[in-house]
Amino acid sequence: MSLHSRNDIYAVMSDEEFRAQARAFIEANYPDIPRFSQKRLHFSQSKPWYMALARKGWVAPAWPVEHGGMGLSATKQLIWIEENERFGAARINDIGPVMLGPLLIQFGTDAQKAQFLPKILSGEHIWAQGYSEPNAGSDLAAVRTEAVLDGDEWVINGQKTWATLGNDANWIFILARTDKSVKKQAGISFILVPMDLPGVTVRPIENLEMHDEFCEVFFDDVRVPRENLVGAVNQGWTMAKALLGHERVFIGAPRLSSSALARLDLLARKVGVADDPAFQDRFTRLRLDVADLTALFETYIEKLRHGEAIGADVSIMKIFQSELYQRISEEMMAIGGATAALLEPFEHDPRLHAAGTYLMARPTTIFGGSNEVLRNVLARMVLDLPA
Amino acid sequence: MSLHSRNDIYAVMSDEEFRAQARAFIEANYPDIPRFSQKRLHFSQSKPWYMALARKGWVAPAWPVEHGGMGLSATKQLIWIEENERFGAARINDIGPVMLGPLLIQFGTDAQKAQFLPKILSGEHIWAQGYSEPNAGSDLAAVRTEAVLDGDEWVINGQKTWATLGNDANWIFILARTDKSVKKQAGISFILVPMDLPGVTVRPIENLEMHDEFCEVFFDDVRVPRENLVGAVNQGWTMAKALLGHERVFIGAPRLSSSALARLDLLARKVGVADDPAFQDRFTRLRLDVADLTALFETYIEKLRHGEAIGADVSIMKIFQSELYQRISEEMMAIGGATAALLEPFEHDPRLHAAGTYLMARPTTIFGGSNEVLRNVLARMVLDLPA
Amino acid sequence: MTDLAEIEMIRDSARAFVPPGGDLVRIRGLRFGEAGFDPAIYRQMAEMGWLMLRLPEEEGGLGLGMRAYCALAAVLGAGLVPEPLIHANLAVRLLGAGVGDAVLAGTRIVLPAWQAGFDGLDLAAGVTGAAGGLSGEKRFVYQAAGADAFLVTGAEGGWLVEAGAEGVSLECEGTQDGGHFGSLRLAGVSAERIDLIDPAAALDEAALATSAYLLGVAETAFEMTLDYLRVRKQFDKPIGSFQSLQHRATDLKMQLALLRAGVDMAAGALDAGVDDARRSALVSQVKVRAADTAMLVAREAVQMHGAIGFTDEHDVGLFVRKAMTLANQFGSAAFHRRRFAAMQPYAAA
Amino acid sequence: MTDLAEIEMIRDSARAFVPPGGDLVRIRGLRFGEAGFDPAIYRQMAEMGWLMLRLPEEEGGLGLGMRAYCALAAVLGAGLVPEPLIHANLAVRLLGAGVGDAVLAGTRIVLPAWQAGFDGLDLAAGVTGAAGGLSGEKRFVYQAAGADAFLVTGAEGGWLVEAGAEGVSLECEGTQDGGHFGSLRLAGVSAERIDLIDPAAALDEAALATSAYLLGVAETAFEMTLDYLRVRKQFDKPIGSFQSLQHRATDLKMQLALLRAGVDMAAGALDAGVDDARRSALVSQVKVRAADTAMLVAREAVQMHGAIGFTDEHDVGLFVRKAMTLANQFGSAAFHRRRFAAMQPYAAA
Repeated sequence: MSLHSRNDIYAVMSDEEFRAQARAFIEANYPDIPRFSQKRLHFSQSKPWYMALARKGWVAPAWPVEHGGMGLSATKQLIWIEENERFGAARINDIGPVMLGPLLIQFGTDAQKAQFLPKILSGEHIWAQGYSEPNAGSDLAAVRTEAVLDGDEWVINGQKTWATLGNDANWIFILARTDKSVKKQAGISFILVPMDLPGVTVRPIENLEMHDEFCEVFFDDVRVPRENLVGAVNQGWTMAKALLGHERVFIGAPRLSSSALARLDLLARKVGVADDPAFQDRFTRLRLDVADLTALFETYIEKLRHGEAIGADVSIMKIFQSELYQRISEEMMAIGGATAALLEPFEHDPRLHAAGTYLMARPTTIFGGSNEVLRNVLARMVLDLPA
Repeated sequence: MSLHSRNDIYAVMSDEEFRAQARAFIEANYPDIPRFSQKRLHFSQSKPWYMALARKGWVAPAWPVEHGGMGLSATKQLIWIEENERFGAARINDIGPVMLGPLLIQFGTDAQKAQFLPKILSGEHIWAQGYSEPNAGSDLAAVRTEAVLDGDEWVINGQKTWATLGNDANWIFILARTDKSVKKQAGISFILVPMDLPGVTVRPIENLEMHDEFCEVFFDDVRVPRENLVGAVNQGWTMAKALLGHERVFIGAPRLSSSALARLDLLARKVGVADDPAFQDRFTRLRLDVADLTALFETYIEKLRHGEAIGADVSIMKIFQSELYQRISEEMMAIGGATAALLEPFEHDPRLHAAGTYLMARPTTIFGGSNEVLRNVLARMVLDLPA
Repeated sequence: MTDLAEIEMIRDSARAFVPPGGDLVRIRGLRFGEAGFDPAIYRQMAEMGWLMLRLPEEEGGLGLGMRAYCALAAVLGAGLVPEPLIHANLAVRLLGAGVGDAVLAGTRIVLPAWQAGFDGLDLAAGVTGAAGGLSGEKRFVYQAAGADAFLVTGAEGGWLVEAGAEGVSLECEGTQDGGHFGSLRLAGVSAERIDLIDPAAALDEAALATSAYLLGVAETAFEMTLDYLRVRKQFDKPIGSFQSLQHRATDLKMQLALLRAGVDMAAGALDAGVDDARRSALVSQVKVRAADTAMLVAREAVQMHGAIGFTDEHDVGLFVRKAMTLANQFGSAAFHRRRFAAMQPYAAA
Repeated sequence: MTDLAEIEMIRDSARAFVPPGGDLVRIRGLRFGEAGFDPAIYRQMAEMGWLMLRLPEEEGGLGLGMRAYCALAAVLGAGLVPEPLIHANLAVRLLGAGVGDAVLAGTRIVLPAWQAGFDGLDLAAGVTGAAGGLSGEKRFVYQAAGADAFLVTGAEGGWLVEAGAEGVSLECEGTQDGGHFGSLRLAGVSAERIDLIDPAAALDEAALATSAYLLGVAETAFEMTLDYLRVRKQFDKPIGSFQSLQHRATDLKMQLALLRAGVDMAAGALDAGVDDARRSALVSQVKVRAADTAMLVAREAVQMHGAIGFTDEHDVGLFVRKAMTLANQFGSAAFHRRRFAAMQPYAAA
């Protein structure tokens, strides 16, 4: 397969060669769509970029080469992220490549892999995630959406919420309750659902950025084939946790904070406080936080590189990075003067948008495990404190 | 009574007149003992000052005039504190005047008042407080020191700890368990114990300031007359809470923070960072915290002045003031450079002692109700949050 | 009437516009509309005398003190009232009774165009009134699209500029609270110079009233959050029973208590009379706490509401946006910290 | 031997001096004594080669990298070792093998007298080596009373000054950790000028090793605190089960993880070779986190221990005092923040 052999090359390429190639590719192929947007673009807008990546075979940097991924090392994945950040490239609808793909590769049947992976790579399937529910947020194991086997079909009823860009997706994977008689983590299964079926309703939710980034998804007697189950029945909780995997490292990557720091620097220059020593003192503190987070992040990347296990302590990074991101955004609000009140970027420069950064930073401490829940878990699992 | 009529004058004196008189008195009568000491002086050192106050009739600013106090308004009490602070006068052994006196005035028998109040005023009785125990700190109601009635005597066994300047005292009041069959708050009584009795042992505890400010007090079959009970049997918890009274306001007074701020200012000049704009920014933040705390404190003083009830929300001030005091002391450590490491005041000036202020600030968040427990109480009682 | 009775009266009359329990349908309806507020409601407020609050009684005003004004502003903040009362009052305060009956009656809306820079309280910059007429630019004019005229300020005084006059152009940008800022460009506009009445004091009063408004915003957001903590369950318990949230809620209460005490203290001091430096220092002290507390409460309110707090449909977001919009108005916390230190150099007690 | 094996080896040998479980009787015994440390133990440490760690192998040293040095320092910090190893190493580092065998063997103790100001890393100030001999004052010489000689630094190089030489006087003041600082006054002392080897790098290395020592101090104080949280009961529950303490403990863990990562990263970078500005920036980055984290852990350790934590008899206080003593050594966090910004001006990634 030409795709396969072509992709193998990244393993032997030096990091710097790869960086140069990534940069050149982005610059040459990024379509005429917004850069440095703080809001997630919808698929209708970002599709040309997804397609450009699909043509190049670069939709799935982390997947093994044999499944059509780039098979990048952790370091090269990071470089790829950095180069996208540097250019201000839009984030694609990446739940398929980032979340579902690796899960199917690990737990899916051969038929499932054959059916779904190529369509993620081609952009034919855009996935949404159906985890949270109105009463199962921090307490995810409390999901009540139900799937009942009726002959060869699962019949699904319930409601999911906070499905990122759910209105762009044509497929959704969900955690559904398949056994109510056991303790709550033990009765959950992982099921794939086409969103164009009768009974599936999507309601976008406007967020504080006035953006319909999140959706509620309702299931009303939705029927899917028995084979849409991934893994065994009632094994959903195990998979939900496995899904974290590498993600637990990358969700703590310093990139959101370091890019916010660059925005803070630009804004400080714009409003004329960059040379104020009191500002510089605060800015240096934030810089040092980003620098130390980067050092910590690299120790985990090093572990990934050596195939070492990642412990529960990894969520330290997610907590610190999200709160640092927020602190930087709060400093932007503090120095932004009147511009901090604006609804749209000041002078149409998305990097000068204090309020946008401030608002975009809010959910990072809530989603991906609220920082409160992560602290609970760290206290028990890492610090061995009593319940 | 000449003392009585002489003291009545404060009620009609203007605040500024009183301030002038207080200042003049301190300046004229302060004995040759240390000023601005961060460590509490022992009675052996501070006695001349106690005696000077006793001669003037100024040992008990808050007591009513008819009991030999000054009968000062809340505002004048504050002025008295401020003038002492300004001069750097040593704090006397004030558990008698500040804590026990008001309690006896409220709950004591006439015989108890006649027996004890004059001896507090004269300095003959120096009191210690016996509340905390090794396993009853934040959870004060867990006291286990026991008092059993045997004929006309209480027989006391147990151990108290954190008795401030207990090694100076000749009397101690204790919370003792007198009924083990009821729920823990309901079986506690308040008893007065001479410390020179057989079976009373005092062990000083050196604190981080290398000062034996606190003591453990052991009771081994100590026998005191039945009349040494204050209030009714098993009414001790009510009295322990009542003892707070005005104290709940004054414990949140900004004076520790404002005097620490003055020390920070002096130290900043000494080490040459006073003009650094980044320091000034941080200093101004601390100043504003002190200023706002002062504004809040004055609203409570105003309530006291109008005889209004003080609610549970008053402990907001204690939390904020103690943590502010600590933050100021931490800034002293941060700017103090090498001087911050010193055991004794730099250049023998007690006001330049970063480490001393830092250490003295530590227990303020622990004693007088730990800030954690106070926050629990506020959450339930003031914010009405669920248990 | 005693001061306290006056304050109670104005608070009660304000509550008529801000129903308890917070019916925010009106507020939502006005968001991102052209004027950003309701001129009819504005007129009703004017009928309450709210545009002549600070005018002396002998000039036909209510002659109320800052304590009454702050009491009003706090109630308006609690209800997120979008009508630019504080701004309109600033114009009246600068111009005095000569501003005209239509303005005081709310049928003619005059808003101040005083700001040119990003931050601070400098009303002199941005425009010049040279021979060829008034020229230059004022920015960040709050709710400008609803104004009939602007009180443009400069180093030498002010100018009353009709919104539709020759050489005047206005460009508006939305603000987070659903209102907007106008950029007012003036190219040789003919207008007569007017003396402004004690502009430094007037701006300080607007900053203090804004602090009180922010207090109302923050207190209400806090109450909403407490309500949510009491009922929202996760892990089979109300989340308000979790100690870490209890402690953080206590910290918010602490800041709110400090802010309320500061507003009361500063308003009382201004009413009692203080010199200029002390007045500015006190106002700066309060504005710092107001901006910081409103932003602190806003971010904790979102966090404690969890994902739902990040949706526009939940009302807590309205309070967050209002805090974001007003925190830096009439000087940011950073500006006021510097001014406080300058106006009142430290001297140990 | 591989780098990692070297590091493991030195860590193991260090642990022989710092028994696990922390027997702090020796530490308490030495507190506030004249020398502040035990010269016999110091000699044993020298016998391990710990004074020639950084001397190149070709000069008879161990030629170890900063990673090994930091691993050693962290273990010493965990045990609160009072022997001035980092300071003595700084003298050796500045003088090279020419310092003499007695020094390397620990039988002659040379400590650097480099500091004159309150803060920073300026080794030039305080003394001048004019015609009449060496004169001036160096201050804050750690554990000075135990030194046989001082390496006095100045703008033109260094001078080796015997403690008992004519014109030398030493006055000592206690430090919180039970050691002391000496003020070294020199009045026309005759001493020969010596070239110092790369003094800026040497001071950076001392600052980094001090950061590693502080890491050991803070980690151990944290472990002690966790142990206490697990067993101490109030309200019939272990206090470590209270969520607010759990969350605060998590925050300490977070800072410790950042500090450890920073120490490892900077030591690795120095071993790999970086230019002077980058070296200083990295060291400053780490020293900031080390000082701030040690002080944060110290104060939370006292708070979480409650009243007992404020007693001198509880061991947690020893860690608090060590943090207080070392936080500002070789530059405070404030100094290093400024230096970081100066050495590595911000450029967006």
